[in-house]
Amino acid sequence: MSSMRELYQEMIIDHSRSPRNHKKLDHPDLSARGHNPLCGDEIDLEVKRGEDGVLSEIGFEATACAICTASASILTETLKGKSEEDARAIFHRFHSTVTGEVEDPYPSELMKLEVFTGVKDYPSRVKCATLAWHTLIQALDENNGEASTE
Amino acid sequence: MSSMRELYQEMIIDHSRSPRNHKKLDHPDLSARGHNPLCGDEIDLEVKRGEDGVLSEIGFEATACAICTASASILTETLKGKSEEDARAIFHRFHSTVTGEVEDPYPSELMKLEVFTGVKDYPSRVKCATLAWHTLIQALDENNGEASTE
Amino acid sequence: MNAGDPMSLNVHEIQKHFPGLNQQVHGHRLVYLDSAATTQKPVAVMEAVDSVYRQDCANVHRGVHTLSERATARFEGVRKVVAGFLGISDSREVIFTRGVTESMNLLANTLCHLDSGFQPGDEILISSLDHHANIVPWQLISEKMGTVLKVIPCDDAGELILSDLDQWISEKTRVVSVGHVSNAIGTVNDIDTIFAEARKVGAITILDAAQSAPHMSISPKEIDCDFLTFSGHKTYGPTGAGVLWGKKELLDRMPPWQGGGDMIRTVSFEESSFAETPWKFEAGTPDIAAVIGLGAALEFLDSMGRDKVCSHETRLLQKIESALKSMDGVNVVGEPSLRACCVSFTLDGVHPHDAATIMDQNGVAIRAGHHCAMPLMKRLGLPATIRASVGMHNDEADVEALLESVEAVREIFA
Amino acid sequence: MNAGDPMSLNVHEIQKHFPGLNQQVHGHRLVYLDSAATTQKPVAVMEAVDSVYRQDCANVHRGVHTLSERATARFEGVRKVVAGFLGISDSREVIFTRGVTESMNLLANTLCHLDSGFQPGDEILISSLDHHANIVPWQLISEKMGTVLKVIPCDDAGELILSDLDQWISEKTRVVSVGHVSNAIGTVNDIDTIFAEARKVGAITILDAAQSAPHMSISPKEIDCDFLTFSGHKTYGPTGAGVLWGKKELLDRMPPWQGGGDMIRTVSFEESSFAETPWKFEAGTPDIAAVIGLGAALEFLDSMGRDKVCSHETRLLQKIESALKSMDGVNVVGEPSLRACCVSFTLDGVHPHDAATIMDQNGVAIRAGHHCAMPLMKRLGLPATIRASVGMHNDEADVEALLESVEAVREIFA
Ligand SMILES: Cc1ncc(COP(=O)(O)O)c(C=O)c1O
Ligand SMILES: Cc1ncc(COP(=O)(O)O)c(C=O)c1O
Repeated sequence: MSSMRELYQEMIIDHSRSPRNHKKLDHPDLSARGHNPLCGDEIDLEVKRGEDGVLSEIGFEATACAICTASASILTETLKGKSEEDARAIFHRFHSTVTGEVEDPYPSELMKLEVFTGVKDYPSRVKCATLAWHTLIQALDENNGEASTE
Repeated sequence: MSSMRELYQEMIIDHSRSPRNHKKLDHPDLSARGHNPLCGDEIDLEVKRGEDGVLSEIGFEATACAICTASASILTETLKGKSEEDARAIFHRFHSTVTGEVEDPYPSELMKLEVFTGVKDYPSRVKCATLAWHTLIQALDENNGEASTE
Repeated sequence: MNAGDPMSLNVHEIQKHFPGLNQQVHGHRLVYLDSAATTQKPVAVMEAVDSVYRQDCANVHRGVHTLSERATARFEGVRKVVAGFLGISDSREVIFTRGVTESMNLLANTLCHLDSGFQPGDEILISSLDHHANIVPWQLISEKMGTVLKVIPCDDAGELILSDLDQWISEKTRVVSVGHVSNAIGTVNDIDTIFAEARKVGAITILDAAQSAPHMSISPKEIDCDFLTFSGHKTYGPTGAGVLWGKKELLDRMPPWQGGGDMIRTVSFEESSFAETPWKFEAGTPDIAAVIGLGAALEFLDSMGRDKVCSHETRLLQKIESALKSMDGVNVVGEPSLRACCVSFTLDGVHPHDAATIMDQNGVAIRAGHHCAMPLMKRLGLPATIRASVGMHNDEADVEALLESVEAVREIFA
Repeated sequence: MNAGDPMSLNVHEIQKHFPGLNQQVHGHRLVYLDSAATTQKPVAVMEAVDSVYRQDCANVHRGVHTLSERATARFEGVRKVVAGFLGISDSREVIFTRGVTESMNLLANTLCHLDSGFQPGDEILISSLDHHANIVPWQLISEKMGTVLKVIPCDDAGELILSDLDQWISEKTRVVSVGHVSNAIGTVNDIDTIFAEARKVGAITILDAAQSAPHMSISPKEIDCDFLTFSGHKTYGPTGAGVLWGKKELLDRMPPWQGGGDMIRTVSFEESSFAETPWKFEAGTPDIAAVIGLGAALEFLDSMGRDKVCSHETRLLQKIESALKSMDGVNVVGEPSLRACCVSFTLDGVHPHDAATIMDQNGVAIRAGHHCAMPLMKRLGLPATIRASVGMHNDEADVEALLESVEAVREIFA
């Protein structure tokens, strides 16, 4: 079961039980809905932009598995205060790691993302780990700085 | 090739080249059309009834393979002058022989049918040998003594 | 297992027929509890498929040469095997499809043109326990024809509510199509009651036997329905071949669905005429090898004794159900009075997909999700369940492994 | 055969891949000249199919457990193999069907609802050389939608008459669907000319590549068509799996055809929403094993070098054609300037079915009949022909055996 403990580390269990920023935002600037047809995972993600367009606040609501929920929760913490450009770069870094393309350790400021590295051995679960991230990118793409149309 | 010579005996080749009663009848009492979707064999068969309902004349036209044509030709000779009841009995006898169900030799008056016995070893050709016969039975069944509706 | 009891299966012997079981998953013996998705295949089926390609590799129906005659004889011979399996006498009532999904699409798209056709306001009745395969085709056709889809509701136990059936079945009802056994929670539906009511109004009756064919004897004559369909791949056969059985008298009157080779009598650019039942409904080159494999599968299933298989599986399901019920934080979904196929459950505080990953890590293959029965899941207020479904090869050791893997999940999420 | 020539096939080696060839028929070596009906299968394909059932026997897409993940990875991996085979970059443009027949029915039934849909008087253009699979689906849909079926005629040489194409293609033309290679007489059609004209009026272009995929390189990009379809079982793959390729931009806008599991996103009794391309078009459990076998077949075909296969087969067809032409009482049907797949012929005074039986007795498997091209047969004034069709494994000895068996027929009917 050691590999299972690696996949379901304390931090994942903790974030899935007590997800951070699990809430609706007042007057979000961006929003998107993500759906994983395999699992039935569903996530609604909202973003507020601050000055200079940084992501000043991110909230989400999800009916989802532990990996998806924890990943959304840690996303909100990790990207808060980041610029759109930085957010996209971190998404790419995260995506390459959980799909096993990149094996380098994360820089220290992204160390929290390390807990999802084990996912790469579970192809059917990679989508769970990335759903929140894809949803964020969709929100950024669709709105491109404009207010959400949703 | 001996088995092929058995299947394609002189008599079959002869009847297929010069089919007997290959003609339309004047005012037929019964008629039916037979079709073998596998081969594309097509046959139009017509019957005139004499007194006491005997099959006084049988004619056919066919676009068909040698076995089908020869079988129709020999049918017209064999059943001419027979009662409907006899014709049905001979059909059953013929059918059981070419499908291999019955192995007894034919009675002498049906000896001509013997040339089709080899067909039983060629399942896809059994339908060719029996098409004319099925067509006759159909003509008898459909009309049941009435004039053809076709 | 009472190996000596003539009425009980010799499961140990049965397991030898299934090479797919003989493997390790993540260092554990594979425990396959996902037969409702697709069954493992016995060697006899693999050998039947292989022998088609090695010896009788030819197209069917149109060939005069030896290989084609052999392939045709084997292919058409399976219709007789299916007729025997279903206890019907006329094998021309057997149509080969890819499975239940294709059968239902065929039915929806041809029944809508039968006789006077579906009229706006006509009703089609399905059930709230049904698989998407018995929902979506009727939705799509209803959109086109203006028919109205009605649904027999179910109670909290996961049983269809049949006390006020006359509310759902009326003179407007043209088709009543229901599943025999729920693939999501294992309810065996009281189809006799439903079809008796349907017959009163002259509705066409269709049975989705996807989850009953592998588990019990099914006889369209006894059930007294018009159509019955099952998938070969859920009945120990290959993927690609399933069966649609229908009353010949109805099939003869139905228009064809797909057009192409083999289903025609004559074709001209002005007009085509169609072959007879069943070939009218089988356009193009069929899945010859899969159909022949299906014949081997049904013969295999019959040779095991379908009653024995049924009672063996029922015993296992009862064990699973009662063991799960005795565990804390485990919720068995539904409490049907008659159960086949599977037990569905949830674990407090654990999403089914997390459970599935951890159970797989223990070698236990179960399914987590909505089981293509989203409306039922919504009715039960669940996004997903964990489903353990059984086949003839499962035994007590598999039940033990299942329960241990559930414990392992609970430990991680403790 | 110049076994040393790098541009020529080592046919002797190739034959070893096909166990189906290694048998006697009526005491003679099997000479298989019926590849146009279905090809023999290489061992690699049989092993791929078998390994699915032995190791990765699970349903695809919906499973989290190991077997299901492996089956899904292999199944979805075949989309990439097909993409490589067709030289396209987006494997989501690859839809799995049972074969060309199912593909054409899918297209007819979905294109008729694309955008503003087919309107009465709209025209669909096919060709007089086409297989029933490219005729009947368009007839059936035309009956429903009021569209008009137009047909490009052919000349006595069996070539499509393209000099006055503008007579057949106009602003009314919604779909132009033609066969690449005639399965009945071997004509390679000048599809570039046809599709160029079709594009001018914005018609949707469809290529039936059933008889080109096994014999030559086909690239939808070079051909510049909207859809292309072929059958796996004619391309050295198993029965049950074929390919429909289409432009994603069109597929995305088309409605689904069959409804059921796997093709949906969400289902409720009020309304369902559909999955993305290509899954939207793949309802129910697909023929998993056959699709995986198809992947092995295309890799096998590619590994042989499709250009080499093409030139080898062309040489054989030329030999057959010229040898038959030099025989008294033998009539080669059609004289196409480009030939692939087969040579069709008739014998004076001998019905093709009698010839087929006698040739089979000599171990030679050919096909006699209308080859599912009844309108063409009628145009040529023939009820049936004898067709010898080639595959990569045929060699000079097969050509000799064919000619000898024709002699044997003539002796019997002398
Ligand atoms: C009850 C039921 N009906 C229909 C189906 C669909 O079967 P297939 O995917 O073989 O078409 C299934 C398969 O899950 C099922 O369980
Ligand atoms: C040119 C052509 N198109 C379509 C088909 C139909 O293919 P399938 O029977 O595999 O659907 C064939 C098969 O004979 C063919 O030769």
